[in-house]
Amino acid sequence: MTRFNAFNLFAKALGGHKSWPEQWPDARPKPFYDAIIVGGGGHGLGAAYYLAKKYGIRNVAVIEKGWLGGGNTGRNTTIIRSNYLYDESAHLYDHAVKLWDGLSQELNYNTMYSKRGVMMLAHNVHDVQSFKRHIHANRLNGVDNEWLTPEEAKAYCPPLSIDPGARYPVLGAALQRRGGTARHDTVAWGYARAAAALGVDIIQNCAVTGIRRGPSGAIEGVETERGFIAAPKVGVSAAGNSSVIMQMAGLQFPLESYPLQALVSEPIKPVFPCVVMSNTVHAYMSQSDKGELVIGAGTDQYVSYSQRGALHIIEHTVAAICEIFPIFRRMRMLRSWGGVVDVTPDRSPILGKTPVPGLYVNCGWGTGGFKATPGAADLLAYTIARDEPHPINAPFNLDRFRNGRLIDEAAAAAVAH
Amino acid sequence: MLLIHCPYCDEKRPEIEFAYGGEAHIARPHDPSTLNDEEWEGHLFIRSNPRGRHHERWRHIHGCGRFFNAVRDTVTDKFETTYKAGEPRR
Amino acid sequence: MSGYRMEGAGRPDRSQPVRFSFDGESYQGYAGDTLASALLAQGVTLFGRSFKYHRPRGVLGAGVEEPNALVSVIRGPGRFTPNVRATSVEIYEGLEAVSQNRWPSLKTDVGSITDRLGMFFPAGFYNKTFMWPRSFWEKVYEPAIRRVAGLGDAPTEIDPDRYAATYAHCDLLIVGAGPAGIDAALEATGTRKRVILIDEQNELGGGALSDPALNPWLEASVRDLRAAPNVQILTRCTAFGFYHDNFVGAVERLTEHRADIGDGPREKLWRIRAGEVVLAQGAIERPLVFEGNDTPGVMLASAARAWLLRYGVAVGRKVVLMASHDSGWRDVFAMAKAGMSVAAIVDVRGTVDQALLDSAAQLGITVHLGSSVIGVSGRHAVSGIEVAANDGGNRRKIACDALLMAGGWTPTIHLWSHSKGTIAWRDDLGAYVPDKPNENVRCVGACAGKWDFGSGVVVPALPTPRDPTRIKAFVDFQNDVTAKDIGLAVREGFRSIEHVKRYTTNGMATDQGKTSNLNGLQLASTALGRAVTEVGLTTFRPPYTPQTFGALAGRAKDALFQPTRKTAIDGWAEENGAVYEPVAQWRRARYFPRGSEDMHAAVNRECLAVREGVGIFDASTLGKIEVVGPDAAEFLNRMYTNPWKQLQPGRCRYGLLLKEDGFITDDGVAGRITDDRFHVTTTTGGAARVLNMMEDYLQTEWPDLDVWLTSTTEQWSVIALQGPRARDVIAPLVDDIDLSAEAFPHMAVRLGHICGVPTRLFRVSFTGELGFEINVPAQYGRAIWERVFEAGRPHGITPYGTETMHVLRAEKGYIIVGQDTDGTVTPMDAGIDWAIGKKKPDFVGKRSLSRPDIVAPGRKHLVGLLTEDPDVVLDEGAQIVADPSQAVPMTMLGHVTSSYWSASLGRSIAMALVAGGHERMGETLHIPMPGTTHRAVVTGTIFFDPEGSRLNG
Amino acid sequence: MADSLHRASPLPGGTVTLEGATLSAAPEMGRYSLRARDPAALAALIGRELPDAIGACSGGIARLGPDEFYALLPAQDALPSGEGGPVSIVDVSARAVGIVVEGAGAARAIMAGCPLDLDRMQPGRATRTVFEGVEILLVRETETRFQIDVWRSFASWLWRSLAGVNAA
Repeated sequence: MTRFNAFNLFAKALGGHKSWPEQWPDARPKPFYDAIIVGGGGHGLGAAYYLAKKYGIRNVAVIEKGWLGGGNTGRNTTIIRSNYLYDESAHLYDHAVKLWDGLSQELNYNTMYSKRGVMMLAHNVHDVQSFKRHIHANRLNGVDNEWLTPEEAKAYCPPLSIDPGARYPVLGAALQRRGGTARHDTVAWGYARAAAALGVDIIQNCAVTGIRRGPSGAIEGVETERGFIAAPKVGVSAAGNSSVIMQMAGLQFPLESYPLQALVSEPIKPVFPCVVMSNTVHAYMSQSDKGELVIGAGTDQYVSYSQRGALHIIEHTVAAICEIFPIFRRMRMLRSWGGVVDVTPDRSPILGKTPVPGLYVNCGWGTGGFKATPGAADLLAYTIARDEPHPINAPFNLDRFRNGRLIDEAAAAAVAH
Repeated sequence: MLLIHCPYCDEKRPEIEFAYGGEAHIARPHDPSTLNDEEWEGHLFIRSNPRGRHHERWRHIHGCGRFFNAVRDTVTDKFETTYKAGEPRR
Repeated sequence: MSGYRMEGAGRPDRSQPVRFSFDGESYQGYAGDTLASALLAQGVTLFGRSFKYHRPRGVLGAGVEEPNALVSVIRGPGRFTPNVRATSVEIYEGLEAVSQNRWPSLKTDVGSITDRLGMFFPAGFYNKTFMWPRSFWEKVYEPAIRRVAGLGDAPTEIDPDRYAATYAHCDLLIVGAGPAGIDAALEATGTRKRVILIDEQNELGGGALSDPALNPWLEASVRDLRAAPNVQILTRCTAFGFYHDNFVGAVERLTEHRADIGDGPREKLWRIRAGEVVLAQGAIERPLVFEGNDTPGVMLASAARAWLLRYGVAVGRKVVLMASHDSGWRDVFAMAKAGMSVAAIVDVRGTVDQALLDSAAQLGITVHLGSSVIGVSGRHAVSGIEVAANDGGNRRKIACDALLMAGGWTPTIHLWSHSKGTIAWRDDLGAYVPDKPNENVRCVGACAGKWDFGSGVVVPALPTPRDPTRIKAFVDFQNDVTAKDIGLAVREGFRSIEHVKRYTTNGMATDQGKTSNLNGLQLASTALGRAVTEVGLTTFRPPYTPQTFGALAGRAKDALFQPTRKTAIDGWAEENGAVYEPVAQWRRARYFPRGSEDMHAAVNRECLAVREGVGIFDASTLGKIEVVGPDAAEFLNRMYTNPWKQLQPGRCRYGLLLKEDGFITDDGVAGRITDDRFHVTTTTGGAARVLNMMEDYLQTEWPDLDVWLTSTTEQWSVIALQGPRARDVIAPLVDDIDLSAEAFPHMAVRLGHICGVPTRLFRVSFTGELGFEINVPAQYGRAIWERVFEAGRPHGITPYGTETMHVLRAEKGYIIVGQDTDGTVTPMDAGIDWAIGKKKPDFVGKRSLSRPDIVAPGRKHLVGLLTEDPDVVLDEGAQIVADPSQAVPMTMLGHVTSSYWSASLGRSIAMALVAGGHERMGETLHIPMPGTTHRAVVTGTIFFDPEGSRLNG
Repeated sequence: MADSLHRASPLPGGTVTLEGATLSAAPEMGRYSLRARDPAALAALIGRELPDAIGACSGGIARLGPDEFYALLPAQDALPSGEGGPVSIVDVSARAVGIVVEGAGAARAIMAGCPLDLDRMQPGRATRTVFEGVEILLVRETETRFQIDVWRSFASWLWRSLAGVNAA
């Protein structure tokens, strides 16, 4: 692997950049692997990387039906934060945030993790109570999260309107300074390059068509468009398509897949220094390195894989953005797109073993998967390697839907009374 | 915005008059207490979430107010048919 | 010829001169000019700077495809608009435009240093560096990258403009009013079809506007269409997105082109549902890829034609054509005939149609076949070109001041792709064309690949004797993506066109790749040695061209953003100085400060007033559902945890509602009015949710029940009168209800009249005091409130708000769903399992209450907390631990759900969810706060009047 | 005594003039939500004809759904409570207020925020629908006259929203 650094960039420039090697070879499937990861997004590629890097399993293939990072990895608004309420969630997401820090150096690929701070707006007394509860819990969990007055929030994000006469006035905000954004594509590419350098096979344009189980019921491998590939361990990290893959193994899952849209504005000079989220008004926004305002919209109401959202969702989102940041009314939407998010009944992920021996799953991240990428990848790798969950992901098992030990962050945010 | 045929109004109406009701034909057991935990989990949480033909409930909440069932392709989002609540699965 | 303006040519009205300014310099154009045509007419060639290398750029196109000539328009406070295309800006008297992305000036831009060092900034360079030393990323590198990012400046003031929106319906929607679109519309005239014809330009005609020969046809057609009663014409209107079931979004620009914008809306959002859609969006000419192709003065041949024949502007005094397609020849022939001097035609093809050669000869134009432009001289304007035979030989220089490119055509299939129609590759066109529709839509004219532009060949990049990895031949002009960047992407293993696009940012600029997608695709496919169809095409997504946030938001602005629901009594509260809080969609009076009182002081006073005298509270926002029918009791029995069948008419009961997962979702009091009629109340926020949940069970699970639900939330104004003097206050106002404790006990409801108005009078209490809730028809709400208030004056009646209501109920340990419960709390957890009908075989959520984790020990229970220091009011949401000295991360037992200063008790009180709380009575727990730790004792949740004697007073 | 009390409306008095239409508050009316599995029983009970088709409106009564009717009557007309019968009759006179949109441009004004194709809505039809986010009950009384019933707390928002529609 040719190191990425200023010196090599300079040297290769003099050579007309002719001698840059492939960042990862386009592998041809081998008949057998020790482990197969289904799904070439950040989560799957990362899992393959950590399997090879940390857990000594190098005979690994990542199988992607399209192109790397073509799913939600490349379609999300790249918000990173870990100020979740419950211990289980806080530990899970903070594990990820710790890995984000230094990921560029570890992968030798600049993922542009930008600790711009994530600010969540409180618009009513109930929001205030809820955010304060988060802040107290985070503090005792060692997760940074602090309360800002409206004036402090405005100082942190000048475009913010704190007009007390607004339909949804800003009563304050919760700020996680370590939160921020990263460049989504580079996460997939960086993991792919680093994993490939450790011997991982990366196989694109190869859809999994079936999962083969032996007489004992245990995993034997996967059927693909390019034939059967044997492996005693298969990890599925297929986001919106998880239900479909799981059904290939005969498993019915507590998942539903919804369309989620996002949009960007035309690029403008830097004006928006952080990430702002408002759950009450349903809008979140940041500004990319390129200068585009990156805006997350809501999900459509119905199950769909069409990656095609509705206009009225965009109307609501943009109206909300303009209420909170009225100086942007003359900005223009440049691009909008849709992804497919897989949602569990308690809106927390499923990450661990399945009833099928040798089959492991990482799904149900809903709209929040990107932030967890390195953490989820590492924990999936750990679970595959040890055939048991890491204490951090143990609570995110399938059993909780049977025994009732749900991890319901959304419910904890509760409803207005 | 989808255009949805309401089998009661017998008209195609805009999606924003409707509320999606999740997967259809998941009847509440007559006596839930007779179900074991796994069966109850199945009723509460397990969904087919298919790529393709999906039986789902909609309610014409800002119209006639009725729940009804629909068959829709989740890849194209096109409705195959809609039919009244209580009618057999299509 | 004055400047570059051709007398007699073009549509701008020479009798209407228009003054405008660009970068502070004043110019004159004519009504009908665009900013670009007016500046070109003055010999201006330099319009802007590119995104990455800050290279000087001129005008490439003549419409929405323009990637280079982006400017900012300033028209007074809050009306600053960045990134608009000079080719689409109609000039008006006083127009003020400035160039972008340059410092200090457009001509001398310091940023262009990145151009000199361009070799060190290839595609994706930022992935490869800025990583050492690590700390530099945040402090040095990223801030620097961000500083240079972006095109136009950010707006700084609030936009004063208004925006409009509407829905529209038609049988036939035609997008694009060029010849093909106009023909489609003419066909529909005289039919019963409702037709909407949309065009993004200021007048109908599209390409025909650049072809004077078609003027008579165009004028006649437009006359017919305007006369047709069934045709609605929208100009300056862009159909930007094609959504499900022929739903098309469009934005009409109403004032942008006017000197006086008046007070009407700036833009209007059209949400159009069409029976059939006809797309007639035409095609966009493709640039050619060669060194220097971005020099100001190098532009599309079709654009030069439009500037001359539509706007009467010659783009040069001596122009050369570089062609790979016949259309360019025809364009320069038309220009030559109009009096422009064409120095030469260079065509990469070895042979072309003899007719073209003959025409060129007649017009005295030198022709170089099998040759290509290999270099362009001039930095801010073309001063000449170098041409060579495709084998590199026969190099020669040609002097000229404009170079026109004719690289073939790309059908505009954006909306077709939005609609998920399939596309097919046409080798002869070197482009994708519409194939199978997914909606009721068809393409006509050039966007369907049908045109009479002649033929051509597809060349990813022109041949050059120079080392292609050493030259800058641009593909995406705005984002500065060069042919070698595409090569680098492929070399580094990016094989999917989506990868190439994301790695190089080709096609991701504000022009959305209208001129760059196909060239990028061709280059990638060549580099990969794979067919274009194997490399794919990046999917088009809405919008077709960038659209204003304000227009997308429509009328939803300020007060119209979302309704603020107000009760019938809200006005009285406002007049009496209430401080409000938003609750769900409502605004509710939170407290009524007197003089300089803060909330704390006001709430203490209000609380004591209720405990010692009487208080009045607007409870109208509580959800209300009238449950009527023979099976009403049976239905409530199945929905709520409580038993209902034995409840007598005239009596009330607290109702607890679970979700099927066993967790508390709502509560309220229900009164039985008659055997078959219940008056059910819900929380304010839960009103709609509970009604929908009930309808769901009723319609889909128990359709056999004869019972119906009607929301009466807004039928009734609800006046809560609470306190020992409550009865005394209403006694004189009510003459047909016996108010005595015996006749009208706690948790009862009576029908009668108050001040002559029919009322449902509830004897209920959310305060622990003697209390009534007076329900009257909403139109009487305020009048009755005022009468009661007057009657209460002698008793010192005090209006109170939600905050006092919260304190009073907390003193009594009454929960608020959503505050003391959070969607993870069961009735047992909340200590209100007394509300569960033990003998009931089933109710919603019952089964879930026996799931393993729900019956396991150690669940969080709702308990009371009394701080050791009675003056300490705990922070709501504060976390509770057993051992405050443990290290972080700590093991937390739970959190404070409600916490107040109780004026009645003279100390603080709190409720909390604590693991195993019911088994911890009397235990001392700790609440670690920044800098200090509070100690508190676990108690029951009823702090005031535990016997409840006051209730029954 | 009730007559001496001020009866408040959330709507401002007077009319607003739009392009080709005017906006005014409808008078106070009697409103009833009528439900029954068997419409005949209901009709008999209230002694009035009920429209057959969903969406039809006659004699001041609109059929909103298979088992749901909505009566818009002169304020003084009262309906029986239907106690004991297999029906539900609920007085919701105060729940909503009416806004009258009248004139050649009425349909267009309403379509600014209502997604229905009102060109295709015949006079004498009524339906629940939405105006932007807000639920309304829309009655087309004549070609050029509509009454919009909207819940009281949304009325002032809807009024302002309609009054602003053709600022274009």
